[in-house]
Amino acid sequence: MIWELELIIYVFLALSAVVALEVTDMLVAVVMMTIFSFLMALLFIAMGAIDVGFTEAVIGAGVTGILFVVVVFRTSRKSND
Amino acid sequence: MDLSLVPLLAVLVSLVAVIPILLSSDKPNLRETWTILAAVIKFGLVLLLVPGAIEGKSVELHLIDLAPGMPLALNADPLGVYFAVIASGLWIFTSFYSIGYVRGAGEHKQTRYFASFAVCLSATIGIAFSANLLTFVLFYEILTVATYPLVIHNESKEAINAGRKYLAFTLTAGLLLVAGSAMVYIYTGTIDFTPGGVFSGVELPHTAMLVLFIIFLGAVGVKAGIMPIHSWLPAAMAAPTPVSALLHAVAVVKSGVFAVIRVVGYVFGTDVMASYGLGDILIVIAGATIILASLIAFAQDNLKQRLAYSTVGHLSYIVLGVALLTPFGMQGGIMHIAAHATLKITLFFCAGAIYVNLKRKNISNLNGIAKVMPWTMAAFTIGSMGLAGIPPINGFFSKWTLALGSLDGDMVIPVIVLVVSGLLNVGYFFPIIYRAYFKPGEGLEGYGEASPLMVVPIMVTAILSVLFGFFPNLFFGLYDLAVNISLSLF
Amino acid sequence: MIESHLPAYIALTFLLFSVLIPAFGLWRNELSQPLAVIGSGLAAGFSIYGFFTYLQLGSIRYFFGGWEPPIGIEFVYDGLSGFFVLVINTVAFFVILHSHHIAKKEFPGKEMPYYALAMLMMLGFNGMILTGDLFNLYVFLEIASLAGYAIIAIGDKQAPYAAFRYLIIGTAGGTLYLLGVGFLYTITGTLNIIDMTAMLPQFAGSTAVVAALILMIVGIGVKAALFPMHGWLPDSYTYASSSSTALIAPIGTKVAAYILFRIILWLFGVELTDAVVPFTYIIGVLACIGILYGSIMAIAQTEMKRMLAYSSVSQIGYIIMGLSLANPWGFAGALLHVLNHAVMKAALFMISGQLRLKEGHSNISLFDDTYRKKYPWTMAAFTVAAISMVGLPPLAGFFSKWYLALGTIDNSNWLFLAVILISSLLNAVYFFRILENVYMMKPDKGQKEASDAKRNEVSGSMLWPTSILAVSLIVIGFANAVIVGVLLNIFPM
Amino acid sequence: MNKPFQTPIVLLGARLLSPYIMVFGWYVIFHGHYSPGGGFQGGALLAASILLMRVAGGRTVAELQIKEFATTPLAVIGVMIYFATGLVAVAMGGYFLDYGMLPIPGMEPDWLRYTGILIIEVGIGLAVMAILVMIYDNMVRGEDYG
Amino acid sequence: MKILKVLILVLFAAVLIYAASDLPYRGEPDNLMHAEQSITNTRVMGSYFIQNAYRDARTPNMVTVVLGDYRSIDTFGEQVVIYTAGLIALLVLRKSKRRRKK
Amino acid sequence: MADFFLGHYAYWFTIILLCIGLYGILFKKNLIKKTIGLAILQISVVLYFVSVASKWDATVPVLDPNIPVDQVANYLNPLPHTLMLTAIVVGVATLGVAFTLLIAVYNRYETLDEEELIDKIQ
Repeated sequence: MIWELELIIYVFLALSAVVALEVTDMLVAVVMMTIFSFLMALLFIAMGAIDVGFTEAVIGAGVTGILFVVVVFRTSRKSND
Repeated sequence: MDLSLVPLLAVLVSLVAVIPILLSSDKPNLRETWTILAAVIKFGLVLLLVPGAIEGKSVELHLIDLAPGMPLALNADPLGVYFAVIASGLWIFTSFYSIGYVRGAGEHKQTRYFASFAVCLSATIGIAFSANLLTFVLFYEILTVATYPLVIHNESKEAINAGRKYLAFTLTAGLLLVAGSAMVYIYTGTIDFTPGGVFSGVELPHTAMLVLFIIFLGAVGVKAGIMPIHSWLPAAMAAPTPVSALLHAVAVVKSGVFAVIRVVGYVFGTDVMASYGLGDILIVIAGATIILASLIAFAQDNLKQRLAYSTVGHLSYIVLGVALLTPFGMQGGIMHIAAHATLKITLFFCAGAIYVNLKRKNISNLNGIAKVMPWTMAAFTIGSMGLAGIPPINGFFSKWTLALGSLDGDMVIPVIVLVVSGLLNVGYFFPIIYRAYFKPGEGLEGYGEASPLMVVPIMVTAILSVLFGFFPNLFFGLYDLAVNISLSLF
Repeated sequence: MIESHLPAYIALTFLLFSVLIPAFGLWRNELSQPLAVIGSGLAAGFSIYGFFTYLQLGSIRYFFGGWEPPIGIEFVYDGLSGFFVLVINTVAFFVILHSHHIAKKEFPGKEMPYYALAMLMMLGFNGMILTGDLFNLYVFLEIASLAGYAIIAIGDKQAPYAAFRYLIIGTAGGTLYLLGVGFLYTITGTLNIIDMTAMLPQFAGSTAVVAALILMIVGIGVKAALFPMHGWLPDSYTYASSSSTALIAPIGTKVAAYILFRIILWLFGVELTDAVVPFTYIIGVLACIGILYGSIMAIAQTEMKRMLAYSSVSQIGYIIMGLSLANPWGFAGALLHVLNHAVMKAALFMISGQLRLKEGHSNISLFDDTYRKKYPWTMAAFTVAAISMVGLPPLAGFFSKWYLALGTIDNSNWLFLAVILISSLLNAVYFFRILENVYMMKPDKGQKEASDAKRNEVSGSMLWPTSILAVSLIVIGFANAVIVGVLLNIFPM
Repeated sequence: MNKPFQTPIVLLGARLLSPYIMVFGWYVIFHGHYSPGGGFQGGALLAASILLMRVAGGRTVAELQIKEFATTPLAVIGVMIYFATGLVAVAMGGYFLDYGMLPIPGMEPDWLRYTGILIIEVGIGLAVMAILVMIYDNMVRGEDYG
Repeated sequence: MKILKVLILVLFAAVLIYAASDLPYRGEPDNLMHAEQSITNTRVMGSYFIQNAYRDARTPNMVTVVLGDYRSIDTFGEQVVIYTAGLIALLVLRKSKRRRKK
Repeated sequence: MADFFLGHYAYWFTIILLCIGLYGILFKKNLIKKTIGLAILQISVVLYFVSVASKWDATVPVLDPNIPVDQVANYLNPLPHTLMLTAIVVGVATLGVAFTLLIAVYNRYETLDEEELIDKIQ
């Protein structure tokens, strides 16, 4: 547990989350979500939860990312807000 | 002889009769046979209970628990037997009369009509024999629902609106009854009807008692037709006349006043009523209803409407008698149940006969009909005289006892109310008789008396009321019964 | 031997069939529904047997993996969970039995996944009820919710959007519940309900415990459609396929109500719940608002399914109100209402499904006199269920209101009593309106006269379940003293 | 996706990577006892290797690797493995999922548990792989509403 | 409406932050969730797992043991959740054999 | 004060992330955005559990023969980690279902914007 590292990741997490919600191009939002998941995995590993971090990296960043992209391609890429 | 199952059988017999009635919907004669059979059996069963009731004994039957500690129980006590005798006895006449009426008027959906009728009678007898508030609620609501198809029987716009009004009033009343019963249970731990009341050992604040009483008043007052909440009753006159006759002269409204007696005598108890000053409230309401209803009756041109307002007024006689909280008053009220039932059913039968025969509903059209329908109008005269309190018809004696009761309780105003309303009764019945006998009629050629199926019941009920006037104890000792009941409550 | 395994068997039967249905359904699609009937029937049998076993032997605790709690996870079959399991499985059995023709018409070719998901949803509900572990409850909650979203998404054109809204709000609720569990775990260090019940009184007054309570009530309240969180319910129930609605409506909100019971009366206990803020009273007031709101909105609807959906919002309020009274009468009334409402709503939604199947709509203003001729038994069942909903004796619906009324008076809670009475009247308004149409409305010109209408009753596989449910309403009404006698023994205080 | 990225380079890269990811997936499943990992992570990796081929190659290549209709039975088998393990324990007189009661001769309860965990991890892995592929397939093909 | 939403959100955050400040300090080994005995003298799960995982299942990775053995029904539920999601994709998106009516 | 901050800042950040997620759900009109908000909400709860599992100066919950297990403080609490593995998978399943429904909605209405959707439904 290194709290300085955690704090930095926290800030980036919040930033990526807000960006993912605010951009109008959904593909960017999806990429930001993948970054968010990846940062989260990093944070989990920093907290010593290696299993959770690994799972988050594989499932959250990997599989969900693919599914997200599929959805964006099957539907519309633009968002009004 | 073991009578313990008789109350249950008396309740069930007409309920069971519904099944053959529904099954034989294609064969009218067979269907009506079932109805009459059920009516006769029911009356016979009720009569079995009369000797015991005169001795003051009651037949109790505990069936199942409706709720923990709250059984579905029947108790044929004197008051219940008294009411059951009247209701089931008059059902026989009504059955015959109904057959004549629905066939004469060519009513539709006759099977539904007779089936609902049978259910109504079951519910009424159930109300008479209920041993506790929950059983009472059960039958009270069944009566509400079973009467609804009868009220809307014509399926006209007016009838449907009347049905809605009827449901709105009676369902609200039922809910208030539920709430009141629940409160009684929580406060006293019992919901059984006990002569003298269940509040004996319970100290309640005055307001709580007042609120509880008002809830009960609302609950039973709707069916008893006391004044601000009576308006469903004139509206429900849209129903066929036998329905008005039996249900709105005997079964439903009498269930209401019967409920008033139960509530005053068996739930609150006369002592509690007196000590909390609840009787006075009831006297005021009942007195006002008597006068106002009689006044409104003046303004009605429709015969059935006039009879309906007359009913509202006479129901309050009974309520007034109960509210006096004196033995004579109670006795008078109970006697007036029988008196009013026989008299008013006669009047309604007459109105129905006139309608079926002449298709006339309004009083202004009745000129000279005594010439074509002499028997009917004779019965009508007897009925109206009885209601006006002219001796020797039974209506006089109940009013006399009521007056005695109020003097017994050192109250003069109720006596004045009785006298004034007697005059008013004369005032609104006399013009009808006058028109029928003394004014020249128009367009009456070719009409005769109604069918015997209708005239015979009319005459029988009229004669019965006269006989009861002369010999109050002639049949079944109803007078002694009334005396015993009222004494048992004080 | 079988007795000690019953809690697991009840849930696992559904799981087994949710696996068997795809295995056989891929081969022959039409086998799906019979298999689902067998599965739910078996589970219902186990539940009935289990409840009688409970009455004789007392609660059963089942330790998964052989690890005793608090180390492992247990299933607790006590009176409350046994009762709920009995109710939901029996009702589900009838609904699944009933759904054969509706499934064939409304989503042809999709029976296999539909029934597999129905089984999974029931597994989730049973697991939620039986489990004795707060996190395990979350897992089962998600199983049930996910399957529920999908089952709702099958139906009208609007159904997927309704399901999506339900998904968003439902998952958010589930997540808040999980956060509440997290708070409790951080404070006490255990997840087992029985274990935690013993510890929590020592943390009375802690803000975090209160926050956990709020989070859990909000999270579960979403699922239970507690008043301000009911928004998902009307749309979902209206647009979903008739068989889906009949399956979810009687069961889904009840299970959530069960969890509220478990949390407030068992886990926290009334004293701790009300220690800082009078939560039970607040919940009760919300339930009251919900009751009135649901009833009034139901009156405004012309579509029968939508009307019934709003009526569900109102009826769930009764259950929550009984919970908030926290006395034996209110408790018994609420539980009896769970049973009654499950049976009534299942019957009513099944009837609306039958009408949709035969007539293609369930619009109340189009009902007329011919319906009585065409569907005499359906309409008889409807009449019984409707009168029971209104709460007239001796039908079952009256008695739950009776006990609730006793409970409110026992607490001197006049507001709640008034709400019960008023809402009964409102119920009468919207049910008697339908009855009036069915029994008296003359058909429009151009349509057949009532006397000409041919009898067109639905087939036995639909008629029997409906009729049995309707008859059971009468039976429950007369037998309720027995049921309530058992329920009063369950009350924890 | 109606227009997959069907360029030869991408396909080649995917075909190069896919087997290694798959092997790594199995490694993660079986090595979950000693290092981070287990059924879910391994299953997700297996799914990722298959999805990679599907994204890169479109439907024709996908059919060669795992056919669409095979995913449902695979998922059922995965769940069944877990379920059967639990039921065997019940049949041997234990509680559901009590691996200590598994009927494998010559093993102490602790090693039985070791084996039991391994078996269920394989089941989970299979199911997760099949289902993720299933979701992808259905999503890509879309719905025929209208 | 939007202002109401903002207000609810801010209020919710404030309540939660206030309540979270009442939680035990993070990372202290003597928190109840890390202790060996709970206040009612039952075993605490976390410490039991750390001490007995290897003895019970010969597996060094404690998370795997907890996941696969102690709380295996949780994991089973988790697998069922995924299975449910798969079936949902089938149900909602699969082509039906007969085309539905418009 | 510093101790208080160190002991609680992880919770506060969790709650901030949670509220960002809720913000996405409540205020965003686009349904995919709502889904993203949902994902953030779920992961923030996972973060909460993982952060309470940590102990100062403890090692990961994989047995190291050199570190004795009878000193519980030597290892991180494995239970929340396990729970969160489950929670993450549940979250993915939820997202999968959400995507499935999104595609179904788009097939019917050709839009994912909530206001347009409501317009088209009515």
